[in-house]
Amino acid sequence: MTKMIDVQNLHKSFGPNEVLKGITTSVSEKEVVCVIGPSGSGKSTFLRCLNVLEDITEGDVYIEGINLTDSTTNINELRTNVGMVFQHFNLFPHKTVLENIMMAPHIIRKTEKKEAQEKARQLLSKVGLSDKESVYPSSLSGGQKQRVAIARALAMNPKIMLFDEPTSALDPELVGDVLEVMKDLAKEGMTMVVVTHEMGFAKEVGDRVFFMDDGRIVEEGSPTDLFDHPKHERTQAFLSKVL
Amino acid sequence: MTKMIDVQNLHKSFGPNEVLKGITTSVSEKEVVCVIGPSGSGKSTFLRCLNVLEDITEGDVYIEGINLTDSTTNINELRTNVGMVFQHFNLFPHKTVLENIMMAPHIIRKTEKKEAQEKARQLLSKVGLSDKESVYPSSLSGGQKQRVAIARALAMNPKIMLFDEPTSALDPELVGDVLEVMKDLAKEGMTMVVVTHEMGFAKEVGDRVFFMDDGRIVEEGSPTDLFDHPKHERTQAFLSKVL
Amino acid sequence: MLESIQIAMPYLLEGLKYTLIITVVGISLGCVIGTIFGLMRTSKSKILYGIASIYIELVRGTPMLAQIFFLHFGLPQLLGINLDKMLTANIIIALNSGAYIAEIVRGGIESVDKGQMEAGRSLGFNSSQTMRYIIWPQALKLMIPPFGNQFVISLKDTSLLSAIAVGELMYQGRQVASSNVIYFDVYLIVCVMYLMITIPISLLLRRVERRLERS
Amino acid sequence: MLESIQIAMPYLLEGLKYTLIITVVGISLGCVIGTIFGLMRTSKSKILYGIASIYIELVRGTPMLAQIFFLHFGLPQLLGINLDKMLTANIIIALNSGAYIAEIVRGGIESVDKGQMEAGRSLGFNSSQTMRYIIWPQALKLMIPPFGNQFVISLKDTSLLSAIAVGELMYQGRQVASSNVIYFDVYLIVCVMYLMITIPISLLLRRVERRLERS
Amino acid sequence: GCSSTGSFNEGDTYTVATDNSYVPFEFIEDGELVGFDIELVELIAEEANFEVEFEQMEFSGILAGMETSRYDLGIAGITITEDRAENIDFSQPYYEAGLTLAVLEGNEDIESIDDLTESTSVSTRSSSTSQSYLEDNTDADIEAYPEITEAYQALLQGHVEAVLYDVPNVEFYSQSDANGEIVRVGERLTGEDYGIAFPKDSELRDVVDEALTTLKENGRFDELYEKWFGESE
Ligand SMILES: Nc1ncnc2c1ncn2[C@@H]1O[C@H](COP(=O)(O)OP(=O)(O)OP(=O)(O)O)[C@@H](O)[C@H]1O
Ligand SMILES: Nc1ncnc2c1ncn2[C@@H]1O[C@H](COP(=O)(O)OP(=O)(O)OP(=O)(O)O)[C@@H](O)[C@H]1O
Ligand SMILES: NC(=O)CC[C@H](N)C(=O)O
Ligand SMILES: [Mg+2]
Ligand SMILES: [Mg+2]
Repeated sequence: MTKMIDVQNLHKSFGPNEVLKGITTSVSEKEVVCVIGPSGSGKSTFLRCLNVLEDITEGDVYIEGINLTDSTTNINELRTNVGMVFQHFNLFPHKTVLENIMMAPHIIRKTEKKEAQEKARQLLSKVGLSDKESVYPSSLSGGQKQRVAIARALAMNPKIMLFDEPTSALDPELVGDVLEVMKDLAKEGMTMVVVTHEMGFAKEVGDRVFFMDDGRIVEEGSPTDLFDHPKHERTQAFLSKVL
Repeated sequence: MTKMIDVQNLHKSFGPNEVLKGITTSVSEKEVVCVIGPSGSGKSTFLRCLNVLEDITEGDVYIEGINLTDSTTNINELRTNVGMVFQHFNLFPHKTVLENIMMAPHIIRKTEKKEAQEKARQLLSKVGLSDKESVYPSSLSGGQKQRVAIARALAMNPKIMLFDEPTSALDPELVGDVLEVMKDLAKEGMTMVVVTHEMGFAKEVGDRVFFMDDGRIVEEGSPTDLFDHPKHERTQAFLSKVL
Repeated sequence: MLESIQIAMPYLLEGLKYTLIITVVGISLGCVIGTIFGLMRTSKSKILYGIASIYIELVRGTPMLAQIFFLHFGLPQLLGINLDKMLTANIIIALNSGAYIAEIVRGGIESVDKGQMEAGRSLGFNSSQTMRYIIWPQALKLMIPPFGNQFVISLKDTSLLSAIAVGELMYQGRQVASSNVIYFDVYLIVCVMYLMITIPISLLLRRVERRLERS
Repeated sequence: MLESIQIAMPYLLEGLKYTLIITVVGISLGCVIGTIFGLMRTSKSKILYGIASIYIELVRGTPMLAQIFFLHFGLPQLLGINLDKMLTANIIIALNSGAYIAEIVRGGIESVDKGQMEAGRSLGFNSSQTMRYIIWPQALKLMIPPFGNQFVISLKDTSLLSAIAVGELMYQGRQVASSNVIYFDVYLIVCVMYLMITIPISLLLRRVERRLERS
Repeated sequence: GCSSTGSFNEGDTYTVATDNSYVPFEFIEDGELVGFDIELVELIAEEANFEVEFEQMEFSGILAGMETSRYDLGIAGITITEDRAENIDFSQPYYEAGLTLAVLEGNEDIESIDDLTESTSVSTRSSSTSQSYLEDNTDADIEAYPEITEAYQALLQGHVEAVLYDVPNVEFYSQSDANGEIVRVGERLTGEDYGIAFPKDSELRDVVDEALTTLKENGRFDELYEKWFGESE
């Protein structure tokens, strides 16, 4: 198995506040990793470092062997290989659904408009929203927004997808559709890192689960191991509250 | 059993948009009713009508036999008998935790400052936050805020407590503490109406569950009946997505 | 330049005194007016809302200089009454700052989270108690930065009163500059004197704003 | 009153023409200045931020009337160059509206949700592409109401140019009023003429604002 | 074009800074700028073979315009004074005026300049010789307005108790616009010689001065004077 993501002794501080305190781990091709842990433990920060949305304070992160902290690395280029989906969707409100999806390929990759549109339509049908292509994001439900956001990230053909609590801003009955799309992606062999509170999803789809606390990966393992036989007492305490 | 709440053919419209389409039901003393249903079905609006936070368009609501829609009813007086807890806590940010709790008794009931303080301290210890009495809400976690909000509502010795998704803005590991406080309240015999997505809580604590859809109570019954043998197809569809 | 300062300073300081007096008196009255009309603008009563809106639109829709001439020359011509110059000065600043403060008050009240009103009402506070104990203290805090801004604006606005010979800083500056033929120096000094009041206020405001944002 | 209208109208209409020209030209330049300095105010570079801040503070901290006299009488005394009156007029409005528009631009950009920048960057847009295609179009929309407001303010501000005899509406009003001794009527008409432009704008703005709020 | 260097070329156009609310020297009638000064400058320009273009402004702006070489010449009943002569050049005198006090018809408290005390408020025009006179010779509370008509208005509306200004202007104004509501009191104070103003070291001054001498000699000046003021003394 190739290492898609390789993290070596990653530290991240906001001013005097050290939020990631040395993370070393890796994610293989086609692997689905779920990250769980209490609020403020650094899950989002960890994910954002993988995409250089946060500057890395110390340590190295390699994506497909390329070192992010290397000053010669073209970060914009690299980001096109890593799709990201946010808790609050962050769709572009001034663009239609179709435009949201085709914008990046068209402007960054200079893909022809027609071609970008066609690709965008394929992705929309994949997330089950073909009928919404010309509406604006404001008229979509939360679950629909998130599925468009996933389609938008996929439009650049990323090799890795990062998800930061993609369903936690959704009404419960809308969660299912989004998880469904994510499961399909996983089945197709996408390498995924998913911060989530959906233990069901983690059990069903996750190859590995990281439990983070206080800026460290305290424990990692297969979902069954970690959920049913947590070794670390902090993991146990957390799971007892959440499950 | 006395009827604490009696709702007769309640209609509520926002302009041309009818949100509650005729609700008739009642809640007995010491009963705990959980309200579930899809987003936009009118759960919050229903709850808010019980406290006249929304003007009632048509129909009657009786609290302890007093008709809310009667123009001679003193709504402010009545509201002191009905506590309300909101999704987003709505603590008063310019007051300390203790002041938040003692404010209503002191100003509305003209309770002596000392007495109000003492009562507030008791309530704080009941929700497990005695050590936080002199901090401001901004330095509390979500779960702590919500427990203060519950204590604040209890300070007026209400006979009924209304909860509108009290845990849905909380991080998963903070939900437990709040539910714990609510369970205690239920055990003490408080009459409660709780809009919630926490099916576990509804099963454990609820005497009855209402399933609302499109401005109506489509189905009601004991938690076991409603969750395990939903009769109505809309209930079935909803539960299949959520459970 | 030193010589200019020597010549001009006594006059300019005298002017500055009037500038400050008119600003402070005017804006104090403006606060009273602004609070009343601002509350009217948040009122459900169409009449109160309408009256407040007309006042605000009229004042904000016309140049202050036109208002000054209208009040100083126009009204006396029609009514035969005439106002003391300092009174005119204070009325002008009060009416203008009042209209802007009214919008600040409305903005402040409307910026307080709706949930606060609901929380108050649901505890049994009546609407004026909710306003007094819950909404107003929070709104007041939000109003500090725009209010400070309004103070700076009103301070600068007093300069227009030089057109009707109110002896504030700008008037004194114009007189000294032209009677001693030292335009560059005097107008520079005048600007610096205004800046010496306005800059500290705006720096202070920036700090207050940042503190408010954090909380 | 009818007679006054007959006497005054030709002058006032001539004045109005200048008022509108100066406002439009001044504020157009102000948009350019404001966009540049507003972007500088959101810049991470301390130098750019500093320069923009100094400009904004100086302009906003001094009364426009003082700036007008400084530019019209002060600078020529020192430098020996004389600016054309209309040029001075346009510079004054441009500099002042520019400083306020800079703050509008900064405010607009900062009001766009941070998540938009992150979403753009995470898709692979570089920072200027993100600004151009994602942040700016959204900021522009948020800037419409304060910009309309600034238009009204600049329009009113042109009245101060009457002090250096720029033939705009206020100047014409002062001349007609005093040469025909009809102060009440003329200043009333002048105010009404300003209102006829400012009120429709502010009504329009209210509608735009409400539309923006809903979306 | 206007030559900022102060040099003179025949046929060129020169900008004349002037006032427009100072009867009968320069004021607006039926939308036109008219008055003794205006016609005088036109006569001079014709005589000396140059063109003129008028710019109207506050009186203090005219002085400042001369001091800063903003305009080529200024005419607005400008009194020649030693102070002004330090920064401005003047032509030979062309009119002899003087200052007078004016009050509202029926005011019996103020009959001469000596009746002005600390508690009397007097209006006049900014930067005028009247303002300096009041500052130097009285304790009165002075309100200096940019326009002299505004100073009169302040008197008419009771903001002030008296106005001090140039005799011809007070007389014309009280008869015309003020309908006799304003009356002169006391004697003429100080002599005031009006001259045409130029920036320091302007070549135009000698040209204008020469033309003025010619006009005075050939009678055209007197003709104009009589048209506006009746028999010359
Ligand atoms: N931009 C920032 N500046 C300063 N501190 C920050 C910033 N972003 C995050 N932090 C801090 O870093 C810590 C970790 O935050 P992070 O958002 O990574 O946690 P998380 O595990 O994602 O929590 P949650 O479950 O609430 O999303 C927190 O203490 C937070 O306050
Ligand atoms: N103040 C209001 N003005 C207009 N429409 C409103 C207002 N409040 C609620 N509505 C509408 O009433 C309907 C019911 O809203 P309500 O908030 O009661 O639903 P809900 O069941 O609580 O949903 P959720 O689970 O999302 O909280 C929705 O369509 C909503 O848009
Ligand atoms: N135009 C005028 O007002 C003339 C004023 C007066 N003669 C002076 O020179 O000061
Ligand atoms: Mg997070
Ligand atoms: Mg709700």
